[in-house]
Amino acid sequence: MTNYRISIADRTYQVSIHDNELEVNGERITYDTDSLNGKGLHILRRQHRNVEAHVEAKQSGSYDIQIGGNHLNAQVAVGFQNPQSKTANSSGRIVAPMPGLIIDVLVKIGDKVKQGETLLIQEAMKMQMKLRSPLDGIVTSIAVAPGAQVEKGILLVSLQPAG
Amino acid sequence: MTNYRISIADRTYQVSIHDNELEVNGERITYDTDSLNGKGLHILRRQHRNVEAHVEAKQSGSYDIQIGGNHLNAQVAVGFQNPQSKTANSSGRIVAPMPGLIIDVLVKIGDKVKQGETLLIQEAMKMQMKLRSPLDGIVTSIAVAPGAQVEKGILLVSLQPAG
Amino acid sequence: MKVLIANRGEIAIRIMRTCRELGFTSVAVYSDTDQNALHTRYADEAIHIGPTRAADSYQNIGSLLEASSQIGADAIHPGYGFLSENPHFGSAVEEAGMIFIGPSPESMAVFGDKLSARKAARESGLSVLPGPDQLLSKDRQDQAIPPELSFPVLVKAAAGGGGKGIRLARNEQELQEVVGLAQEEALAAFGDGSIYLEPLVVKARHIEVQILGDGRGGVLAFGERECSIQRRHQKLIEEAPAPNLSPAEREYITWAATALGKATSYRSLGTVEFLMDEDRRFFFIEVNPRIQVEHPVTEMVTGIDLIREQLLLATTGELQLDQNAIQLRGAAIEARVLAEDPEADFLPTSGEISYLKEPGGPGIRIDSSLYQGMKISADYDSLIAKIISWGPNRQTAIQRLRRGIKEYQIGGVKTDLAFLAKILESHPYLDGRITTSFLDDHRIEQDVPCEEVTRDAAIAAALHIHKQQEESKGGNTSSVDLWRQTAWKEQIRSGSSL
Amino acid sequence: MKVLIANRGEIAIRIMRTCRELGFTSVAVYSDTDQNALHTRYADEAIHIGPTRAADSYQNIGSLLEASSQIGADAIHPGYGFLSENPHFGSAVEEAGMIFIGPSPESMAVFGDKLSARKAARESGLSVLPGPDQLLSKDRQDQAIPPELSFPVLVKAAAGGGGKGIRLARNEQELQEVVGLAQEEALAAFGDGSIYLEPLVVKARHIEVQILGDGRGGVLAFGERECSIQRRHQKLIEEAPAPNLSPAEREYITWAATALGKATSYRSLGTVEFLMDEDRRFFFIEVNPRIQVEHPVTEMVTGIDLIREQLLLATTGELQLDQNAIQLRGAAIEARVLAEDPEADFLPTSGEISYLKEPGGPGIRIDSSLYQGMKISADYDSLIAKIISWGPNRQTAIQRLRRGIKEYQIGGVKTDLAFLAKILESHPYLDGRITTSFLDDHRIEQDVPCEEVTRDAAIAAALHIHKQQEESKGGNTSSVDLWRQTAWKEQIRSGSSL
Repeated sequence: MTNYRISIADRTYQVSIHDNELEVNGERITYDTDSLNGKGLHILRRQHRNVEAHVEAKQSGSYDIQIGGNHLNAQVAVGFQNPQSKTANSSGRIVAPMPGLIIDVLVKIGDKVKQGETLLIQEAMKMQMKLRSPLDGIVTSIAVAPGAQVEKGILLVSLQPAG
Repeated sequence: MTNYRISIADRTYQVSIHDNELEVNGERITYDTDSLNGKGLHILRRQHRNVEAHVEAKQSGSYDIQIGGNHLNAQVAVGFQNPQSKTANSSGRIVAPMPGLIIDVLVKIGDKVKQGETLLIQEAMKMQMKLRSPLDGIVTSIAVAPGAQVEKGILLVSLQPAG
Repeated sequence: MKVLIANRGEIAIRIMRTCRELGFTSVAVYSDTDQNALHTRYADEAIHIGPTRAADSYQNIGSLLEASSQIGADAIHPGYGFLSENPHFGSAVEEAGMIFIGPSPESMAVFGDKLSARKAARESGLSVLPGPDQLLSKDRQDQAIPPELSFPVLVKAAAGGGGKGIRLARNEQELQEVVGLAQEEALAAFGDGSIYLEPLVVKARHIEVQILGDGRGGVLAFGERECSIQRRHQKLIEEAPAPNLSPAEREYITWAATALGKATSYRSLGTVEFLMDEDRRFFFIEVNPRIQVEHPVTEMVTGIDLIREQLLLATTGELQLDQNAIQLRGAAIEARVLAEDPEADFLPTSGEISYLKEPGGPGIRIDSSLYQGMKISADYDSLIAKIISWGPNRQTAIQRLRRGIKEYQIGGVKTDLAFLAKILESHPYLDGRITTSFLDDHRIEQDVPCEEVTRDAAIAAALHIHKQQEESKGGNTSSVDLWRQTAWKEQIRSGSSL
Repeated sequence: MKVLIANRGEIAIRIMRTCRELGFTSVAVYSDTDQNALHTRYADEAIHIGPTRAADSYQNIGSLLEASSQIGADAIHPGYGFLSENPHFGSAVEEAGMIFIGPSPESMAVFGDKLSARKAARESGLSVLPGPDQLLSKDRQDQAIPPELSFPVLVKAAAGGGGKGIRLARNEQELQEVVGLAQEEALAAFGDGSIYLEPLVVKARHIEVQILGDGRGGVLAFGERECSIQRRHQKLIEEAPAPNLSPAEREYITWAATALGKATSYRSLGTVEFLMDEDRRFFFIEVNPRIQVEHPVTEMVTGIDLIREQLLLATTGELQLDQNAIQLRGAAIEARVLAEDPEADFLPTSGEISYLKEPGGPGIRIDSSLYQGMKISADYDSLIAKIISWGPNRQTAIQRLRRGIKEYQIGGVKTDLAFLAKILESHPYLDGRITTSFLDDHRIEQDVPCEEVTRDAAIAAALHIHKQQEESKGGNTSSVDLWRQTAWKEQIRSGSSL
């Protein structure tokens, strides 16, 4: 028996899988299902409908699901572990919103910055964009220099909130 | 170092693969190659051309290769074993030319048959076809009965050549 | 409007596409084998109708009516093949209170039987091939063939269609041999073993006219199609318009098809088929009372979605167009992609689709039910996809179709694609010198591939096996990564060539 | 004729398709990242031109000329973007003795610079937006904006095109902020940091006319396109013809585009772009001296392959058509499939294409460079495919495009497909109430999926993870096989529902 807690679009489902039984939120499900290729194409045959879903693992615990023209994100916890968020309050963390090139870093460690102030300029797809401070604070670390090629989600600058 | 003897369209190639070296018929090859998916899509980057080949295993030692609009069959022996054909002379073996249903068996064991005489009737894709004797001979075994669903290549009837 | 499509494969998806565009709810039906088929996933709803054998599922009227009632269908579209020409099916659907998207039971009765169809055509003033308007009995050893016929003759199923169940007999002995087989085949395919004889017209062209009737004498004609390229009496390549027809010839067959439709108060889509003999005389052969495999070429040159017109007619009772709105533009050609091996007498092939890349770009339309991971079996028809090209003229349409065929990559199952390409490169085809014996008269052979190609193929095969073996040894690092160290840059710099 | 295509992605394949149809040999060029890209395998020949950074490969004139010489190209097609509007490239190609498939260096000089283009248009009698015909200096803090302009204004790259490098400034402070960025962006994208100001026309429509000139004053016009649906000044959905234009309006812009082409002896394909303001006045904006992303909608309504006409003109020197041969039929719409996340301000997405199923059927054309296993990176433009529909009228074209978008399955990378579908379902779009501020005026939001869908998604996710884990445990038997024992037949019999 394996339990999964799955959150999609503000809804949470508890799915249990054991041998050939499948329960959703405690209710026994009698769908017939198939996996068609090794790449995440699943078919759920419900009573009067065949539903096709493509599942794709993204970051740990995060899955992309394409189903009926919808492109959904699912957060999955296996075994009902409570996903106790140990990540720090991230509001002081400026991460790369997309892969690309750092064109300019406009601050240095110790700088006081105001909310909305431009901290870095990043370029991707030939478009430049300003990465602004989400709060008033002090720059505590800078992880990149101009010319750096960064992946999406990489920490660029850390701030200590003011006050 | 692994050696492969590969026969395609009446031509035979001896290909040796060892670490990052590839030899064809004793000549060192400097193609750059890539495999794009787990399903047999290979790209050979030659000097002024990128060639795409899809390789598919069929029966043991037999491969389908799609390349440049050609659909080729390759017979492969690994390690230069001499493919000493131990299979009996197959001219007396009537095998199913395609998957399908055996509609009728017109002979029985011990029957004398003439070349061209109809031995069985098979149906596939709603088309019936007569399977005829390739030679004059005697029926020595019958492996199927009317109503049997057969795979391609399955032995149906064996004949002992006359004389 | 909820439409159940009593079919499978590409035609089921074709019909569902138009349903979706019109906002109609589509319902797929499926047999055991087809439980994951693309048409079951394309439809808004799907329902199981029985085991793999078609007689127990796609041809099972009882199962289909039960499924329709269970799912609350308003209408049923039969597609082609299966029950599409079965007069009992249309009647049963209408008796169950649903709309049958096809000919009326009366039209079906006239044209479902090929002999009564000949009679109707003769009465409408159409020329009909000589031959008796009666069935052949099974035990006809004692009978001579009728005096109006001479060998060679074709043995055809009276309830037939789509070229199935046709046998050639060149002499009395062959005739005796094939009669039994033809009857059994007809019984298996159409549930009716009746057969009849027709003269074989040599160097004939097969030309047909697409019509749509409202069942009250209103009939539209959508131009003609040339379908002479056939193997085993089944069409392989079709085009619209037919090449080299004079305006008078085109006018004649359009008139003939329309007249027959009007005279029989024909309802829904239908195709009036003609043979044109060496002396350019047209003979009526039969009416196919259903949508045909090759309908897309007519759609490409008219710009009209035939299924849309058919669905709207069936639901409103009225034709949505008038004849003036049907204007032809350019030329279109369809090639049938078959799971068959042309080098082995077109025997069916099977396997799993391991790689799929379908063509695109200007002037190319794909009607397909393929998907990666699909298992092709010999349970049903071998037609797995259609590629259709359009061009401002026939030459451009041919160039495009060749280009599209070359783009089509179907891994895992042998198809006729390379063979289709060879036909489209052959001089008689390019010149429009097409007859139904094209493939007998012109041997279409595959080229022996050049040495460079077989050498590359050998390298690819060796790499593939090597990679598989290394992976099965458990390592995650595949050998191919190592090849990349043999940098191409060095080769280019050093100018080394093979 | 050997044609080197100095581009990548869908447009490279688009051009190669026509080369193949014409029997021309096509040559692909590729950077490091693109060594396995589809265009390198589609071409008859392929040659490496440098590292991933476009400035070192696709925008490197030296590399391209060296590659052309090495491979013996007769002609070069620049596609769109990259060097397509760079006047030095065309000259260098012609000086190297090859045919440049694009405008003459003279045309390029006139239209490559947006200010001289305005001048040429004014001289041909076209209305031009107010504004000074001069560049903006970088340090303009002290200058007031010119008296003929008032805020808001657009800051545009003089060497620009394709909507890149355009910035909005609503007041003096914003203008000061964006000038520097706009200059840097222009320099990075076009190798020229010159910028100028243009008034922002509110509730404007972007309408453009496709022309083809022979360089000696012969000019054909292929009708207009409506390209008002834009995000970040870049087109997202385009159609032909432009909805709700009066015959007089259509005649005016056709005249204007043709007049400008004739006056400048324009050579090759080009697009004359206009803004139509709220009072239905047309203003010339610029000429795009190249093939455009949205050219397929014109091809669909005219039935003419623009690349074919362009290639034949370049190789023969003569136009192959006359204006009477250009007749419009029906309506066509293109939607750009982008590796961008519309819910995250259209930021580029990346990943590997794990599953691909492209649309087909009547009236759908796909121009794509996608393949299963392809890695999408942010190195180049985010346009990964185009889906184009045709219908006998705009409504049918919209229904088809929606249907086609719903069929498009691209696994592994987030795209704008669902967003495109929502636009095509919105009332203002259906009514043809389209302006360049469409996406600001009408908030296009994704529906919250219904409970049934999220529930199915959750089950699919659980199954997927479960299966992966069982496989990683080493067993070959996947858990999903076990599910099949829960036979659907029983459910249907028992009538159990969820």
